[in-house]
Amino acid sequence: QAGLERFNALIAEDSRIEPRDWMPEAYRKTLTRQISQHAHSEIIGMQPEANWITRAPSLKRKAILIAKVQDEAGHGLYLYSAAETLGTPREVLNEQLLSGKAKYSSIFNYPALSWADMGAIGWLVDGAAIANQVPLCRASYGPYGRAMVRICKEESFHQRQGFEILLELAHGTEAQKRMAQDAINRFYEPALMMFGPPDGDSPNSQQSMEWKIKRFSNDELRQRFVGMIAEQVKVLGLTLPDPELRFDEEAGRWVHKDLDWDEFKAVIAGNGPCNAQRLERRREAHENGAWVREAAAAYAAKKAQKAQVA
Amino acid sequence: QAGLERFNALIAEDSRIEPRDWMPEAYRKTLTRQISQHAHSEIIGMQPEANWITRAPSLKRKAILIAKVQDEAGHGLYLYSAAETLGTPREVLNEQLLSGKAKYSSIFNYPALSWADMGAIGWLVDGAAIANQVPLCRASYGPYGRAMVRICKEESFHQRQGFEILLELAHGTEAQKRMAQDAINRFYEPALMMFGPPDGDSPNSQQSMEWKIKRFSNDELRQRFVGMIAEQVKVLGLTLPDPELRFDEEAGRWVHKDLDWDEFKAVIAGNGPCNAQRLERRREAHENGAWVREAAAAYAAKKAQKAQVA
Amino acid sequence: SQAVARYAVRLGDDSLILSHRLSEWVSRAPELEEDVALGNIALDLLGHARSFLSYAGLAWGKTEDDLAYFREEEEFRSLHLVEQPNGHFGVTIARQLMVSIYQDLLYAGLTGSTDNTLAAISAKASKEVAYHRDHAVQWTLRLGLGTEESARRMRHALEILWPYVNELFLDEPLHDELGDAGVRPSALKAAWEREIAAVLEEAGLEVPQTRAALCKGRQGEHSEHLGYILAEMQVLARKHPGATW
Amino acid sequence: SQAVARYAVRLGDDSLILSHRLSEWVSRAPELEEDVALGNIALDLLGHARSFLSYAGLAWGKTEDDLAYFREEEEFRSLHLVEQPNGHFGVTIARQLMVSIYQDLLYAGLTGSTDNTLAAISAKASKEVAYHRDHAVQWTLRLGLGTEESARRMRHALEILWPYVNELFLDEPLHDELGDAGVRPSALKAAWEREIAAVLEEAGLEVPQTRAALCKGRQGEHSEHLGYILAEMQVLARKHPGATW
Repeated sequence: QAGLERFNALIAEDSRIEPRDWMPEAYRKTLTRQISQHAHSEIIGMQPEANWITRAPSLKRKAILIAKVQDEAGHGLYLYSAAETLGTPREVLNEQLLSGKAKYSSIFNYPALSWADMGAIGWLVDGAAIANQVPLCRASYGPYGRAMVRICKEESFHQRQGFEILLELAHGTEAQKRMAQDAINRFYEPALMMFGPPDGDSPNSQQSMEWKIKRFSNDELRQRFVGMIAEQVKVLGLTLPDPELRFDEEAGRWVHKDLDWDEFKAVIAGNGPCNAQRLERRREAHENGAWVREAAAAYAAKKAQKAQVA
Repeated sequence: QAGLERFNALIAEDSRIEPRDWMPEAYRKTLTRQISQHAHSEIIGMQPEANWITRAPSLKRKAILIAKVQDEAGHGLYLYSAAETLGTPREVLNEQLLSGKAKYSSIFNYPALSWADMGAIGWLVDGAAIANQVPLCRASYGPYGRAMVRICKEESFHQRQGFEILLELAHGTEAQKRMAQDAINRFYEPALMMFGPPDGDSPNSQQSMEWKIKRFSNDELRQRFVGMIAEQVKVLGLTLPDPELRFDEEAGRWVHKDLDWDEFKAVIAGNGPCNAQRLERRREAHENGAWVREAAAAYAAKKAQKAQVA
Repeated sequence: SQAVARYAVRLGDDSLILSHRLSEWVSRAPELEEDVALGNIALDLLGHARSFLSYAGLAWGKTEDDLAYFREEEEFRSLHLVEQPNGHFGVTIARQLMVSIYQDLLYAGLTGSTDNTLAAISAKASKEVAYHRDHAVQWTLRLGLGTEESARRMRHALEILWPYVNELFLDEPLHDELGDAGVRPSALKAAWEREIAAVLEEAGLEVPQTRAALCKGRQGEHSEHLGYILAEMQVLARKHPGATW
Repeated sequence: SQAVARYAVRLGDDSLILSHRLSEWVSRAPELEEDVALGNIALDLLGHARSFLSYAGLAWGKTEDDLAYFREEEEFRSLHLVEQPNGHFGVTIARQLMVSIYQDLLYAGLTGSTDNTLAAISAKASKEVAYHRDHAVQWTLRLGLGTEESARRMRHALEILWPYVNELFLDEPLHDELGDAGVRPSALKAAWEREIAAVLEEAGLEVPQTRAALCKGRQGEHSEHLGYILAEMQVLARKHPGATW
């Protein structure tokens, strides 16, 4: 078991595992699941934002939004590539998404109901994603860690843009302010739940910590994030829908209200307002595009054959 | 040639030819063409109006518009039935429409650009259609004449509704008035051209007159119609875009400006703003509905078989 | 009363939005007879919507058009099911089957409402909805038993719409206020499930197992589709505020 | 000058509306790479539209947003071709092929405009449009030479869009006023026809024979599609007049 020893040594010294290195099957499987879920989330995450592109209220905001959604498609592409280095081809991963076997971030099963949601998604959802992902830049698996570096950079940019949207609304008309507050009210809890179940209820976390894929516990990341947004919301002049939110000086950590984990589980299980819609849209795009992909493949094959003959 | 003699006698005494009667092939052909063109016009004519159903500015107007478009589908159905009594099945007629072989009223190749067009189409287009069709209620072919009686009744109703739309706009805001005048400006000439080319340039008319399918010449009907709308437009407080329009006391008929027959011919030939769109929409509906019609046919066949077995 | 008015808005909005969806079919149906039939149903539903909204408006000094054209998205009270896109003909039929069985039961119940106006509107609507139901049932049989292709499409249609069925039967505090003026949605559930199961069985189709979606249309949180529907429906009226048509 | 501003509106509107159409694809493309590519093109076109409309607005004290969000349909000057619905991917590609060959020639010409701003915007746009053109050409080859199905769809796409090509090359009195500040549309026709014929030939496709449609987009008479596009595009901005975003 020279492989295992070398693997453990690399992990211990905080070095990176690379695609050609030996790795335990469970490590490979865990990473494949995590990276592809992350990729799926980027892809499904395009939908709530695409929903507002054609209605964006200024051309500048429209341009920023298109660029953002495009970045997400780009992230999906890197991440699928990273997952492929672990041996599972993109078509298989895609099939897992379409069949409902693979998960994606549950937050995208909530609808984007107003323009302010473009702000709340950027500020809260991308914010929570970054808080989750920054530690992943040091993830033990090389291609994943490197993909995360690039992605985190772009996500920070998106988060700032989201905050700017809310800031503009918060300084706008009464209707704009209401729109912003309403979006924050709807996205606050789901965003906090993005860090996953409470530590006591998160069975896979321990192993991931040992493998240095994960670096902080769910609750640790969550309270750090909630502290950050508690400060930022003051700049907006808006509020978080959480009367219990406070900094516990003694424990040195932020305390928030109890979250509705029943809803969280229901949404993950498929009962969110948009689960069916999101998957159906993806399936539709895939099916409607089948003839295009077939044509591209046939054309490539013909060209290759011609090149060979010549 | 007892058949021909009887046919001529029936025509001479202003009686009706019925489906089982002998008739000259040319008569059958002319009528099939005319009735099916009329049917196609009803069907294609649904499109410009369907274009405004979902945007109708009041629920009452929306209800009236849906009912009107439905009536048109109904007229299409009667007329196809009348044409079928002459021996050509509906599928064949439909095929002629979709392939671009059969014509339909060229007026529907103009777009319906504003809500006021719902008024102008009702008042001018249905108005011209009625002026054309009232004499057809006495057409020598029985099923056609009878279909026209029913259709004319409904069309008069539609014309009045169109006039009411314009009347409401004409008494409305400045923007509404402008919208109404603009619609009349766009539909005036095309509506006058609905009576067909000038008498000198209408080769088929003579034979149709003899067969008592047609009762008045194109120009005769046209000047009668223009006189009617010249009076009605005063009630609206709007104008017709025709500085030359006047009643010629000596000749006892209305005189209007020269019409752009080059455009007329171009639009008939396929160059109208919407020819391609109208036919494509029809083809799309037909193709998208193929699986539905097949299912209905298969179900009917299964049911019939079951009934036989039982 | 305010409660009755709020209730009438729910009834009106469902019919208004479904009517809008059906009217999108006009001139695009698989055969002319269906242009006529779907147009007819759209027209009936629009009629019901007008009656309910006019009645509701009395409580606030509003007309049917004020309510249809000048409310914001979050003020609408429609169900997510009626907001769903038309999809192919099978999706439209599946939606019609679900809604018309529901409305058939609902209006039958409301015919006995202690509110005379609701009772009268429902009695009239009930007759028309029975025809809608019959139309949807006939097509469900044709598509379910027609060809393999049509059965496949119909199964898929039922599956993608099923998540929105649950919302049809959610009670609200409003129903307590209404008492015998309204019908408690949950009270319709058993009969609805029985009826649709019977139709699907006859059509060789199965009751889908898709999970229910958490929908809050009655609280003004709609599907992502409604915004688009309203943008189109209201565009002209809102460009000319105060105008009459 | 007024003439240059009116001209810039034409250039801006074409790109704005085509960008809108392409952005409808985002999250619906046949593969992720195309979500990225079509999004990129939509973004480039939006950039061009913003430059042209901002410049045009100077003449009337209007911003790009004033022009995009607060003009009425008849004040838009877009071509019917860019307003056409996306259809399937082949229709979108055929439209892109037609428009990007056109814009490629147009901006190459405008790079020499006597109006410095038009020349500068066009020089920048020219580089991006060359990429759009290449993208459309590559896909035309793939679809034309790929499978029987893709060739059939591509032929159909070309046929249904061809009627709107004629309008690209119609001169207006405005072009006389512009002199060497603009490019006369008719002057681009021969090169455009040569180029597209070459691409279609390489792709095993034929130049369609469909008749030209009488289009008056430049006079503000649009296809029936534009009203729907604007209803959606402008809905939010118009609900909050005077707001900033």
